[in-house]
Amino acid sequence: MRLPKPGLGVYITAQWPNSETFRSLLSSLDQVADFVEIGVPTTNPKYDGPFIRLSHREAAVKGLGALQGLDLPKNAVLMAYAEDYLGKFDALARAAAESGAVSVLLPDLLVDFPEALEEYVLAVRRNGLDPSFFLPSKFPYALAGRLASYNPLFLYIGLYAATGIRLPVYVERNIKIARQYAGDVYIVAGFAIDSADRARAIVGAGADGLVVGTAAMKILKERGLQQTLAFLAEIKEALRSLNI
Amino acid sequence: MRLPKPGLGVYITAQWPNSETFRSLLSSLDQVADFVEIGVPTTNPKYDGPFIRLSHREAAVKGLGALQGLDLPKNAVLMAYAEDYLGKFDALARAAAESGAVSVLLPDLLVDFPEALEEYVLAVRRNGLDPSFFLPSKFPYALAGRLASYNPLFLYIGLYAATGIRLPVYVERNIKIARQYAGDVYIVAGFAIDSADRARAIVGAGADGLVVGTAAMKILKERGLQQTLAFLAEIKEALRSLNI
Amino acid sequence: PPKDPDEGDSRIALLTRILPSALIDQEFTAERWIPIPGEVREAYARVGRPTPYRRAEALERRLGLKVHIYYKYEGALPVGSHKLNTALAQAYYAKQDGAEEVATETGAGQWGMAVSLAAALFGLKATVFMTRSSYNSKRQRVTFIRTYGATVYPSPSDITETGRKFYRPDHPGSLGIAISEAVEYVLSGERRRYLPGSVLEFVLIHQSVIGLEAIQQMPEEPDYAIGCVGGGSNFGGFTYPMIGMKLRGEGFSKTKFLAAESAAAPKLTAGEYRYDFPDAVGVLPLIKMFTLGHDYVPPAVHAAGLRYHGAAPSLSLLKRLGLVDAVAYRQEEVFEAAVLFARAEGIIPAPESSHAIKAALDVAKKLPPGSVIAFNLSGHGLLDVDAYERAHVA
Amino acid sequence: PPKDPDEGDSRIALLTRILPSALIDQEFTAERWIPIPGEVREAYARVGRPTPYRRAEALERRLGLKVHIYYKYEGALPVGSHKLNTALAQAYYAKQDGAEEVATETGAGQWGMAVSLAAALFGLKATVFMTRSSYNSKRQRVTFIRTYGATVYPSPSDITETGRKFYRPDHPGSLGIAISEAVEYVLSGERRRYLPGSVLEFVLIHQSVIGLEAIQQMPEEPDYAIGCVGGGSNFGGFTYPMIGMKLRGEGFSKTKFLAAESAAAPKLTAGEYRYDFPDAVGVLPLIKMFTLGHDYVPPAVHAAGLRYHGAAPSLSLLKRLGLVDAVAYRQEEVFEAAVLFARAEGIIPAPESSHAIKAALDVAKKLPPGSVIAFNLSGHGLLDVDAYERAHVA
Repeated sequence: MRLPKPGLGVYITAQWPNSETFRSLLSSLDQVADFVEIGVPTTNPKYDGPFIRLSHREAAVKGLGALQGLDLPKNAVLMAYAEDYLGKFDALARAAAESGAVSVLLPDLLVDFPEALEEYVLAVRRNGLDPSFFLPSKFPYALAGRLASYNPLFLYIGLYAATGIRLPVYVERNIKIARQYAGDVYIVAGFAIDSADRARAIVGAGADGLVVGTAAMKILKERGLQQTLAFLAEIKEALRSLNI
Repeated sequence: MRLPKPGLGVYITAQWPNSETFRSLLSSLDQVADFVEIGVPTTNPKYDGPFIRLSHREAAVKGLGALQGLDLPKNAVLMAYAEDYLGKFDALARAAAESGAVSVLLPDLLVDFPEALEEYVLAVRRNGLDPSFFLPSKFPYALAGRLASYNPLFLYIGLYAATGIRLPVYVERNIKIARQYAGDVYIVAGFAIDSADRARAIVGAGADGLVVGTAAMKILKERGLQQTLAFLAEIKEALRSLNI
Repeated sequence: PPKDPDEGDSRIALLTRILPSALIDQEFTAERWIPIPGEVREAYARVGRPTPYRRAEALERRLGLKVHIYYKYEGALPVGSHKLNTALAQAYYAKQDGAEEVATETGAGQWGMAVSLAAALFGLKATVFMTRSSYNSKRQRVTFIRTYGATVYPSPSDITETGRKFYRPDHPGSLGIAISEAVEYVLSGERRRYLPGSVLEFVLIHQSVIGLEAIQQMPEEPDYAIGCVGGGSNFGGFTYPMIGMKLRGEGFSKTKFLAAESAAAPKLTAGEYRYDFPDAVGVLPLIKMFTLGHDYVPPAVHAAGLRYHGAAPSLSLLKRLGLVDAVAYRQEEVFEAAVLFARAEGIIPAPESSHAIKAALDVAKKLPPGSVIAFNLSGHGLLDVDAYERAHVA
Repeated sequence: PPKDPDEGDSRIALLTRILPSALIDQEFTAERWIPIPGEVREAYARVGRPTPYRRAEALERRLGLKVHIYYKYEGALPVGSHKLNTALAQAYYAKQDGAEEVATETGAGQWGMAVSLAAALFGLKATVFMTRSSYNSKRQRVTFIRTYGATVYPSPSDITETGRKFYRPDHPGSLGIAISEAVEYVLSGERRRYLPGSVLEFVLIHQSVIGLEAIQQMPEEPDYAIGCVGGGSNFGGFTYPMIGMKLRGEGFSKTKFLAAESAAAPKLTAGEYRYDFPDAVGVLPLIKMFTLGHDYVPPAVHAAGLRYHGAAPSLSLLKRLGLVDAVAYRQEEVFEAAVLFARAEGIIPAPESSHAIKAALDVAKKLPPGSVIAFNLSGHGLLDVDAYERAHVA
């Protein structure tokens, strides 16, 4: 399957800030988002920044149980830490497929368990899903090419060190370089994208899509669903105006 | 005037070891020596080695008085330290001329009183003598040329640091170099020449003449006049056999 | 990538407030090549770069082996070690950020000297927090840090809150406390930046000038490239350019890479590969590396620079992937190698760098005639007289 | 030429029994050029010759003058000073003589380190008599002399008759006693040679490698060539090749030569030109030189290497002839210059060499824009921490 270009993705931790608000958001996202990334709550959200980290802590149910009874929108991708599912990738992929997701992103897979790459790909394919890969912005060029050869749903480039924390990194340059080595693969960029301007810059640099997480979740928590959707719509509009 | 080539010179301190022996030696030297160097006894024979130094100490009369009543052989050169005659070069040269010497050699002139060079040359010329110059084996090349321009009786190259003390110095090389820079000037080499072989080597290297001092004086003191003359004759014969 | 610990404030966010911004960019850049700014190149030239790459022929003769041994000599830099390479770059970037002062921590004082000189060359003030035990025993480096115009405090000091918390007159101090003091000092004033001496990727990037020069200077590709490992910056600086070429198929296809560490802190040979704090107290983000634990207390050894508990993340990864081998040595055998080298080649090697010498000697004995070894002599030992003195006595 | 004193045994004759014979030949050679033997050339290359010749651009900028300042850096040698140049040559010639051991005296230890390393490189034993006060205060050099494999005794020692004559536990020693001990040691054994560190002409000849290299490296001829003077070996080594060319009309026609000495031992500016012993006790032949008297006791200053009472005969003659000027500096002003240089150029200069820096700064201030100064930085100060420490405290 293919995601639209440019594509706006929204990240939210499952069942956060509570089951009701979460479901409301999910059902509204179709209006503004091209895909959604659902965080499977975990006790150890190691690559997340403070805000999303807190969302995992606040989630009442941890693990795949948090997906129970959910009606995921189209183009939903689960985000889970490989560490929690080592040796159980198949069960994870099956649960994802059953809940209607199209892929499972394991952000720590290549960093911490590179030896489990093949097992992961086999598990998601076996369950009718596409693989997706996470790469930090400093990545071996050869690895990007190898990942592209798996024909994944996307390569997710983490622009900074952790979600929601902006650093003085020239991310546009990094996206351009990723583009050179990833071939035609759909590139998603994420981490600390908090405005229409940032979104425009990132897609302008060559990303096919981007994910907004912390910024939207903060608005959801502090100012409610409508403001969140309005914020996302603004970004969506900014991307549309790029005419890519 | 000109000295014969190759020329054998003999050094002896005036009135040493005693007046009688000294006179006997002087009167016999014509048989074996081409020229003679007479040391004017001094209290500070600074460039001499231990043996000649002792001869100065043993000399009963110091200074020009030691020349009184002497009948010098042909080609006699006085050796005195400039230090003892500063400002009195004229008197020194006059005394030398009166005693029948043809030159006065001041071994410390260029080392310690280079500024007195012109005064020395004028003084000896004024008294009908030729100048002679002493150079250490390490000498400024330009100086050798300048001295040659005074048309001296000879340039005396001190092969080592002091009379009578042999050092491991490649003296033949030094003589050759002096030859290059001294032009046609008669080059005398001296210090620690104590055998026919050494004498041959030194003249072979380009010296026009050489002076034997300590070695002959030691024989004179220990074994007497005849042995001394025999020793000198041996050296003279060695030089003659070179056929220069 | 670095990560934050479970609890407490984001250490990653802290970086943006203390580090020169260009360094953070370099830490996360996707670029293979980062141009060396003109001013840094000029500074490198002025302090003696390129450093020599020499063949240790006399050492070869003493070994009686037909193995060619080469070494890159970073001790030729005026502070006597490779640390200056990154200090100059970091000071430059701090100045670009508008900083007027830099601060750092130092143990034995190599890093403190390098930062002090770099600051002097770029017209910046420098403040150094030096572990109190070293402050008392490494008087040479304290003196020369001052000569370069820097201010040096024994840590724990009484000028930061952290320092005052730990302060006792007899407290020996620790690198962790000193780091915390330096960071607090930077945060508590205007136009200050913190400069870290090892482990971080941008440090290794700056040090790669060593290997890039060496590649140009090498008359023959080595069968072994060797360096000692404290945090990994001299090893990485020397070998990464070669490893890169090997991985890209551009050369060094037969070259093996060997890291020599101290048996007093054998993270690569005996550590765990996991996330850990780079500093003892935990003010910096966690990094994934071979580690003995950030609270590991190594025995006292001469090679103070090798007592670090972890190895740079990229080096740890290369070790894990089998691209780099590691070996640990006891200081007695290292000292023997140091003396042999000094008597053959003339240079008194730093105790740290002597681990690379020891590894080179061991490898040389096993290789067939005609083989080639290259190692990085990361510093001289003229300021490590206490180490040599104790070793002679022992 | 050297001469013997009025009384006592011939010191000149003694030379043949203690010095390598080739050195005596060199002392009296008429040759302008003496080829450097292949093995010595190889040793020079191995220890880092040619040494750098650099422009001190940052120093120029700090001075705010448009004068070009260059320096030749002999501290790049592994012992940290120019002394190694002659030590290597002398050790080589000692070995050529069949010697198995060399001995010498040392004050601050630079010469002792140089001889120890040279002996190690040529496979000779080395024995060093070090004045007891330095032996106690310059522990670094004692340690590194041992690292190079040499035996070092505090002088007066109990292993020579001379030493025993003077021995008391609190005797500070003197260079004169140490020389006597070294000479006695050489005479009392087989296959031993004595190696002198300065003053003698062959030492200056060996050091001329500094100036010969510098001439090749100079992008422009200097208006001033400057060096510090202890006995004269680094000054002569740096300047004589230029002075020779000037006298022969081959270049350097406008160059002036300036010797910077310590006000603690101002022989060139305040000494007499006369015969004197090069050593305090009078075991060596008299030489004609500017001298403060061989029994002159200089005040304690950091620049131990400049405390010598006389200047090499050839240098003294050049000074007398007006071909070399001299200036004397107090250590406080010298130290200021040293710190300025360290902060601008990165190198911690030796207290001795800092006199040349001070002279260069002073001359620079008087010269018109576009002028060129070259000085010899004869050593680094990393082993002179005591001097820097005291200076900071003062």
